[in-house]
Amino acid sequence: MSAESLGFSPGTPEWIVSIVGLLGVYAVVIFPSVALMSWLERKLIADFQARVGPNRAGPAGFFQPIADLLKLLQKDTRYHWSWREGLWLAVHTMALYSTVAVIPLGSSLIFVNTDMSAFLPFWAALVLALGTMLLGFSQKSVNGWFGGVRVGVQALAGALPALVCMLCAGVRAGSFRWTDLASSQGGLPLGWTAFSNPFQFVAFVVFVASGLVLLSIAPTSGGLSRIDLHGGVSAELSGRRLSLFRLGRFYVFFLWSVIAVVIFLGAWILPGNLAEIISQQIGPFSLAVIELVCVLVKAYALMMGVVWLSRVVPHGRVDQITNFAWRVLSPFSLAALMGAAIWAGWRALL
Amino acid sequence: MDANTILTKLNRAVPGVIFDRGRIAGPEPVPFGWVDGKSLRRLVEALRADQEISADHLENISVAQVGDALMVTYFFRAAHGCFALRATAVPAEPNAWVSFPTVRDLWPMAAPMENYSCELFGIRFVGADGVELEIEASLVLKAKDSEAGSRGFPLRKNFVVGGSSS
Amino acid sequence: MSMAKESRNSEELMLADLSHWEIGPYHGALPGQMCLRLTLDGEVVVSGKVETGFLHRGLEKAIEIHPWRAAITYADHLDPEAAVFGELALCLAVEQIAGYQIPARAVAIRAILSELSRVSAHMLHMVKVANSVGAETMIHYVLRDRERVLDLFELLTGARFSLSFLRFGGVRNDVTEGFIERVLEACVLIRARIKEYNDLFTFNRTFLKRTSKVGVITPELAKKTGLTGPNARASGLPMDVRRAFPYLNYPSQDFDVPVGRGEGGAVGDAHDRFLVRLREIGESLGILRHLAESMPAGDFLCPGVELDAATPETVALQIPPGEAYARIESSRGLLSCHVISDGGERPARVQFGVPSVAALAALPEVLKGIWIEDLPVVLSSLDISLAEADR
Amino acid sequence: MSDLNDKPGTSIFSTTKNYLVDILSGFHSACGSFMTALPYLFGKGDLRKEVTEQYPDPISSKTADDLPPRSRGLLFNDIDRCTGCKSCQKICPTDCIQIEVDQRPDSAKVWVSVFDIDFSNCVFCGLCVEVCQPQSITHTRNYERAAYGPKELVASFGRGKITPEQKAKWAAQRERNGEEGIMSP
Repeated sequence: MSAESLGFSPGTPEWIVSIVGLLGVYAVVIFPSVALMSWLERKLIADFQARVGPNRAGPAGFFQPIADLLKLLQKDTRYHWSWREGLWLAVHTMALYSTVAVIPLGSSLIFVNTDMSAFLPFWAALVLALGTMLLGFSQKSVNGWFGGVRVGVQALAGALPALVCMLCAGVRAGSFRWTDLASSQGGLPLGWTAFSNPFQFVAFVVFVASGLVLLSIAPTSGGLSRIDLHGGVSAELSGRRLSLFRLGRFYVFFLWSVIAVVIFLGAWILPGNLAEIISQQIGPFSLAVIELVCVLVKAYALMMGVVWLSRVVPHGRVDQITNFAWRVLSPFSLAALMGAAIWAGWRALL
Repeated sequence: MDANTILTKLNRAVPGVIFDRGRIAGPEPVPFGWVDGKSLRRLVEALRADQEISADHLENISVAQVGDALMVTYFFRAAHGCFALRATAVPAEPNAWVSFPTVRDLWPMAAPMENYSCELFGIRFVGADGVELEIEASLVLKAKDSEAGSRGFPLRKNFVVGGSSS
Repeated sequence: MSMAKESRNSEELMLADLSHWEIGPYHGALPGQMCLRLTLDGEVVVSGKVETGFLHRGLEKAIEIHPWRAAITYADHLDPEAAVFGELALCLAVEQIAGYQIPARAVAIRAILSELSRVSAHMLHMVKVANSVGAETMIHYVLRDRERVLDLFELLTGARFSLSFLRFGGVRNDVTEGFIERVLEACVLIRARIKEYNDLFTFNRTFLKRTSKVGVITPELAKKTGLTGPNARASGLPMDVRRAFPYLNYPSQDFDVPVGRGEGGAVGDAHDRFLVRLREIGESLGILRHLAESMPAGDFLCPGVELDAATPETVALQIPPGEAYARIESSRGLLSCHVISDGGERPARVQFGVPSVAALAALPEVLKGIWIEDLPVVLSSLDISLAEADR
Repeated sequence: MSDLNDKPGTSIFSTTKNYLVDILSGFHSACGSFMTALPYLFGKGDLRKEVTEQYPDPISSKTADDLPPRSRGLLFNDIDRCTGCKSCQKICPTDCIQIEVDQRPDSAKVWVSVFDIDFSNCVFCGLCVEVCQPQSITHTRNYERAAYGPKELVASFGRGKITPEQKAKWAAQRERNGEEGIMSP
């Protein structure tokens, strides 16, 4: 993320550039995609269920997410704030938003491009699960207790397959740096990691499924959206805490699908040498924008598929979900890893 | 074996208990036998023990106040037909409790029905060993006890319905 | 540390680790206003106790205070989800006392209404089960199709839920023109939609895994607690009041009584209760088509009972003294009505024998050993109506 | 899945076979549910069009005359036809009709001074409409009666209370008419 491309004079200290960059990512990418995605999801699901969906706030209800946010912000929180709860919400927030530095949104739109940057979201997800669990415990209510336990249990079950599938992609690309992972994929779908060989495809499917289990997202929501617990941990939250919690839940879903797109679905690679042509003729800034749009479109498509699955299919019980993770996802991810390694090795011999 | 033979069989089992018979009209008429309240318990045990009748369905316990006597009707569904047993008891004064032998140990399905009539008619059900069954008062009884129980039991005729219905 | 634990006996040890959870009376997982006192071992229910009485409206006392005709309106408030069954039981009993002869057309209209409300009540049961398992799309599809049945109610009686359309001696009004064709249309539509529900929900493996072997009611327990209706048939007791004690024109209808076969893993589990009701909808649609096609002519109210010709004096109906007991098959089970009349303007006593009471009595037994995530599934599969249980 | 290893004596092959069959049937049924919802996305056929509507929608929402002929809306009493016979008050299950009647000065008809229907208690059972001989009380097609308090839910159709002096004046006038034997309309 060079300083010039952001229009700063070269002498400015590094931290100012990164702050502006981070805030820019928030303002341009995360908040708009939160609004767009929650509106798109409600409209799509309404269409599936022969309903009209939100249509009051703005044309076709486009400003409904903003209306929800404003409504939530004006509500007061349930009871006084104890330091214990504050601590767990801080852990929760830290785990979430530390990953913005590493989120891969384009060849030049990455702040920290280290070798191990692919693993930071993975550890952040584990810390998030811990934070949510302890937030639930500190709520002194049955909903919070069981919601927290279920989130914790599911995180354990989803961790192994998610990590192993990330290794599969790394084996093919030869490194875990976002740019290498992306550049090892071709522009057309056939060149993507997911469709390059059957093992990688299995790794892709298992990666998405175990991510859902690890992060307690929609179809495997592990007690965060169940009628017996009235929403688990989020049952006791209201007002700005609930909006923070929901923003966190959505951001995690968005982060995991962006990572899945970057690793498996040919991140921002444009077919042929389109990238060079654009950067010469129109300029590097518009190339970054096009690459960003390419990543976001793929991520939105993946998220809509998951939302479609979660609203149509009945949800499994928590022990059935963890059973599924241990007995199906883990073995398949290990088999995919062996296959990918042999495939990559065989390829290297030729 | 239709219902009347069942009643005669019972009468032989516990002599002199069923002192009168009758029939309740309906799409499926239900013959019933009047039973003396004291020996109801023995008759019911004999009925439950008798395999041939096998009256294993106690369908309904219906309590009604006729005059100032409380009339309890037990509707049974046996293998071959339905019949009923009926007993009465007169409360000492309008708001007093009345006691009846319980049948919940023979037919577990009777428990909720007995609780319902206990709260609304003021009937104490006496266990096989003569001890009055203590039922956890559900909301209706609690509401009644809390506001000066002197108003009596809701479904008795002397209970005046106050409140804002009019 | 473990040595100290051994010294206490296992009973005390067991109780020490259990947690208590009191749910109710207002909770998303509960079918209505009731309290559940659960003792849990982690997420598994060890024992449960039920407390009801929150919805006691004093229905039977209100009937005793008002004139005879007002009893109809109170009878259909007995069970708001399937209103016509309460009215039907009361009318059958009172007509026995008063000796009215019901014309064939009125009997056919009553049979159509009771089969329509059986279909609508079973569809509502599907919605509750889909909600407890988290299949959101299924809820919207079933509710959209249930609207067709409610439109038929409104077309015939003027109201969607509490119809108060039956009268002692027949029905309030004749069939509106176009009603019979709409009934046939609705039968065809709902039968096609059931195929869609099956693809979407019934044959889905996650639904099968969520409901198989969950909340099993053995035939002995069903007999012990006096269960009747679809819950008992799912446990293998093939008793249907329309067959055992025929009323209206059911003897001339041919329909079979679906019984639980344990396709979901065990006979009498939540999956069986769902399938039995699904098949009963199919049967009711068959009966409806037969009834609609063979609608007899004639008047809809037995002569001499019309209210329109009543003068202010004869408004209050006089039912001769007597007693009657009628049983019908409501959507939840055997609904019986015991009416005693002392010849006056007001009923002496009207008592309803209600099927939901038995389902509540079976609950403590059924709740043992289930996960608390399965609590909504078990409670919704039993289709308990608290309004009916507390009267 | 959880009961895979409960059955002792099953060979490794049958276990893995069950395991794979289990996964495949799970995947198959998930796709089945998927595909059932897909046509709704493209709005094929009338089955798939939206059923809910924004109320009150100028074009599509149901207006009063879309309601079926017999639908029982809010009650209306035409006081001119009402003879004050109180049979509706007698029959009402929830006792929500209050009627007070006075004697008219000149004609045989009565002066219905108070005729209140309390819609907070009314269950719209339609018995009063059925029992009304002069058919003065009828169901309208209107169903919008949201109110801020129970007081506003009482609809009064009476002609208005008359003061005691007026009552005395009317009584005197009746005697005069009575003596002259004139029966004015």
